[in-house]
Amino acid sequence: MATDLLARYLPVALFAIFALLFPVGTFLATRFIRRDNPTPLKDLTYECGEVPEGEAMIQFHFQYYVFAIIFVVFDVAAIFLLLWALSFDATRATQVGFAAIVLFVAIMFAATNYALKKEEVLYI
Amino acid sequence: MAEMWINMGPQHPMTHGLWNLRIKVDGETIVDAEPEIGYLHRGYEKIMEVREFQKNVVLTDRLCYVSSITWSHCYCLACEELMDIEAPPRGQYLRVITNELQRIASHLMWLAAYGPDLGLLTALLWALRERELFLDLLQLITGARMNQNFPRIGGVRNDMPSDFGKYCRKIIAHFRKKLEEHEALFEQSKIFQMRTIGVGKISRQEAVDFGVTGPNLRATGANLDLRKLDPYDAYPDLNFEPIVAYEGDSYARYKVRMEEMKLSCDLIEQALDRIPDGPYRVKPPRRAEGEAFRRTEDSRGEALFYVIGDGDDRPYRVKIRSPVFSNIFAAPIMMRGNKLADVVAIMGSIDVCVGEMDK
Amino acid sequence: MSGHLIDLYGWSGALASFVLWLLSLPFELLNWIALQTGAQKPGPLVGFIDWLAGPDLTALVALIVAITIVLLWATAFHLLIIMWIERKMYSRLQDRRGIMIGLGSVEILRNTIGRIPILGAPFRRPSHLGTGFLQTVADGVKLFQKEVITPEKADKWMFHTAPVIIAASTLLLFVAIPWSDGFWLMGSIENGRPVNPLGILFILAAFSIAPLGILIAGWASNNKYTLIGGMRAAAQLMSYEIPMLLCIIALVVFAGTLDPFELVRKQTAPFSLGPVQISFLPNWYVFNPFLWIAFVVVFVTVIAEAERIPFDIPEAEAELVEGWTTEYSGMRFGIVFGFKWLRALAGAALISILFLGGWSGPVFATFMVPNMAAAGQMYPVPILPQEFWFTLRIYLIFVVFVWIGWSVPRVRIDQILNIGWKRLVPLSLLSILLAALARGAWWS
Amino acid sequence: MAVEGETLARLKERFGEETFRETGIVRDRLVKIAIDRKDLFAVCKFLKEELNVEHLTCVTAVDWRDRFESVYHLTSWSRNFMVQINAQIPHDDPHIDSLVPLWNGASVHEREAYDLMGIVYDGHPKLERILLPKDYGFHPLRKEFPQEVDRQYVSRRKIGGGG
Amino acid sequence: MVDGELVAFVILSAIEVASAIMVVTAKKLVHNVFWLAMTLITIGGIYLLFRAELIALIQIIVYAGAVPVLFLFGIMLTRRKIMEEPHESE
Repeated sequence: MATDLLARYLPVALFAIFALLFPVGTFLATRFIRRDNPTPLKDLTYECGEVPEGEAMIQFHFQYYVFAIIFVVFDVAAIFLLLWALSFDATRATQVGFAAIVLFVAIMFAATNYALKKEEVLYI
Repeated sequence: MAEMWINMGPQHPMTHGLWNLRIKVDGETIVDAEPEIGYLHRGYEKIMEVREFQKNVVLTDRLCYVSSITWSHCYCLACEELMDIEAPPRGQYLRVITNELQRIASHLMWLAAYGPDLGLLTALLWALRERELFLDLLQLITGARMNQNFPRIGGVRNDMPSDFGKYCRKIIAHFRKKLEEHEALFEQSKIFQMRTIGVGKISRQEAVDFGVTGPNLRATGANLDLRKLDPYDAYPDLNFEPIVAYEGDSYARYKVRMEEMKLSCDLIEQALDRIPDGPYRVKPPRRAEGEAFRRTEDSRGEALFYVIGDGDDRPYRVKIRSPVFSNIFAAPIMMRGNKLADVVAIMGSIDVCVGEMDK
Repeated sequence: MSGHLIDLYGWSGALASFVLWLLSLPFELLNWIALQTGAQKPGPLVGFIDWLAGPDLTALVALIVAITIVLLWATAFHLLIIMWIERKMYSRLQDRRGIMIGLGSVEILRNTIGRIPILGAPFRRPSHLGTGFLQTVADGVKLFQKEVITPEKADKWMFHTAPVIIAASTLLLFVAIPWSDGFWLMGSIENGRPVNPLGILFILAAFSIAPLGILIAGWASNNKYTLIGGMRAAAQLMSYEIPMLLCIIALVVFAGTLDPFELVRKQTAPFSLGPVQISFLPNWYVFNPFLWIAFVVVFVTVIAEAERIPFDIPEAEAELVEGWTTEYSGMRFGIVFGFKWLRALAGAALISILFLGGWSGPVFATFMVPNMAAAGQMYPVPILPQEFWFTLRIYLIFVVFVWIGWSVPRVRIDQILNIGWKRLVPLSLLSILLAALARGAWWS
Repeated sequence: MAVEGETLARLKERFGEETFRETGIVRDRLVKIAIDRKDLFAVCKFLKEELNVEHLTCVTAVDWRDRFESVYHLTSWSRNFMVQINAQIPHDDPHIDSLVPLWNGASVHEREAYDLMGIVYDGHPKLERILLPKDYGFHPLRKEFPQEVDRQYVSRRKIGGGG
Repeated sequence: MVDGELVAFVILSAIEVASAIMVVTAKKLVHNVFWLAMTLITIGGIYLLFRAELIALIQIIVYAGAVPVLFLFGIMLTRRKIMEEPHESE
């Protein structure tokens, strides 16, 4: 099993190298075909034909930060659920175990609702 | 938190033409907006001062390429007022017919632009497909598809072909069926309702205060249609009720324009029924003195031409009042507090035509 | 013309033999040293030559060939076809013919092959009667030649790194997607069957890297549109990962595995759901009433992960010009833009493996082919290969994507996030509960 | 006839005959008055608040060589009549009160008149050029601003020398 | 014969150590996050060498996919002066 695991991931490692080389190689290859003629006006940041005012790399009031936090929490919770689901055995399922999962999902559900409610308050 | 100004335009997919909407955003919420126009200014009012009255019709045709007849029509009305003449009845009916055809074509162009604004490119192709029919009709009667140069001071350029009425009725019947498809494409889509209902609200008070006219004003519940209030040409003879919606949001503006297309179909059919025989044009005088103005219900709102003559064969001063010029500066009111993505849903529903706005 | 060809052959032949001679020089030198020192052959060289001829290198070369085949299969073959399907399909929805440039539009081909009496007939067609299949190739070639503009204010290093991350993570999806029982890269054979215990999880992991690249691309361009577009894209992609993961958990409760091969094997059997047995229906999970919610949610999330139209707000060309790809030009734009279709392709494959029976299909007839491994033996191969059925499913799912995408407007970003968190997440939690209830509490 | 007559009567009653250089009913539902620039704001305020003139259709600036005129077209939606006000401005001192405090819609039209004719509207919150570039030095609609050709008219007779 | 596993381990840990150093030394915060992501991905690879496949994949899903994005979102909310070199305009 152990050697099999790495044998299974050898194509993945090689493929990852290929996948990295594919865009890099394409970008390099275009260098020989295309003709670059940069001008200061062309290299200006695109702002619909106007001279850009101010910079984009500023403190940006991004209103979806809460979603990012919930996302991380949910990601971890979903991994727990995945482990549970992978080892789910219908023949050995007990009512206590089932109740535990229902409780877990209910807590997740309630927590999301609370967070989203809070988010609506914090929003803007 | 840092607020930043974003330029939307002049080279931006949202601006159908050359203008710039500067938006101040805080994150994704719009704090303020400021239209910046003039990229297409061609000095119409100055140019018109050195051309004869009749020749300016060609110029006014090019004010807005999607509704050229309504513009030259308004100019001709103002000049007729100045010269104290009136078009003969048949000419008046022909003007009504071409005006309404042009209005449908213009609204279809708006619909075609509104779809891609919301990410629905299919609507563009469908609406342009239907617009072709009306361009064909206009070509049949005027000979051109885009800058028809059809109205004249004192009437219209030529009579309509004998079989025009037949084709017209056929196409309108076909169009009525197609319009149902369009409504299904837009209104039955939950996403379209999510994007437009409650977005870009403007109250009737504010709309009137900012000089908003046309379908945008009627979407706020004001029953104000110049075809009814200040009737010109053959409109007093026709039976119709202006279209009104009450919400004042993007969906209401959409709804008003869709209903107006149906109304225009009705008007064309009525005008075809009642069109009298006779001359279609009188000869206008070459010179004129005094001042006069006329306003018409353009497809985008209240269009006004104010013409001053000083006894020469050229106008001394011409003033063009474009509805979009006023409407667009009411957009910041509609935008404040909405999301960045709503800009397109709002600006698209206002129906901007840069040519007539920048003169 | 012909003289030129012969000349070219002469030159290339001479060049090739010269290069070969140059390459052989070091070995000649080693041989010469070895002969001078009196030994028969230097030790390291023996090992090297043995290694050259040994099974390790052969396996490596075979693997590289296989990887190349998979890469070409995904990018050159399927990518071109689904781009063509999309363009033709939405043209049909819009009452027009769409791209129609054909081979006959290429002047050289029309003048050469087109002159051949019967064979050249397709090349003589006027340009508006072609299928337009080569249009995407032409677009690619055009992008290849385009200038790459790097904005002056951009963070150059990150600006050029970000598309590599996005492209590499997108390509990495395809290492874990098997195309049939025999056409796969990642996995091993146990008891004569291919297995890859955590294949689906690997696909999800590859999906989850892209938001980082998109966010960095949007930031590095130092442009307001790209910054907002990148943030939206990241927020949307990660928001929709959660329902996808949760729905796959609901599926796992029924299937008990994350192995794509095992999943397809289970779905090949006749339909059985507890006491219900239907012999003529395959056991696809889409037929399982307890997984219907999960199927719908996964379908929606895949559309969002592939940034297709109802959820293509990150790009949102109407208000953010081109979203986070605004500043990219030339082939960098081509890569980040074209690989969105690859993500849709991978998503369609994922749906197909999870719910629609993967590559299983009816076997109409088989024919015997000799077994390479064991000489003299024959084994049966179906006339319509499994790859055909898999590709068919992928294309059909993709057609549904196109159908949905071109008949609805775009959803606003806060609405997208609300749909994701307030609708899809509760629905997927519900679907986990349903699955667990059905499997655990009801039948046991 | 009722609306126009009543409007004129109430205006005269409020401001007196001498305020108006010219009054008249041009056509149905259209009243024309000519006033001096100092009375403009008071008259408009009266029109808006007492006579329900809600809508400012447009502001036109006219260069009469010896004087400027700022022409206002006002519409009452609710009572359906129009008022045209010609306010005279001396040529050497082109200033007039802004109507933005009464109608926000006046803002763009006054900016346009400032841009093209150079009339300064006092009290305008943001009197900038609107159509022309910000650094443009002229007001092109004035009569002294030269047009490229005096008369854009080439007859067939002039080209072909006859016929 | 060189052990392929050892080679992989050396390469991965070299990348990891180098990225970890870059996390600390890079000037712009967004670069730091990028290098952090690189570090976390290579740690995933090292987990794989320990035959912990599930942990490796979870490492990539949670730490390489979610955490850097969270950090980036947080950084976008920070004041500009922390984010890069001091700039006089604000």
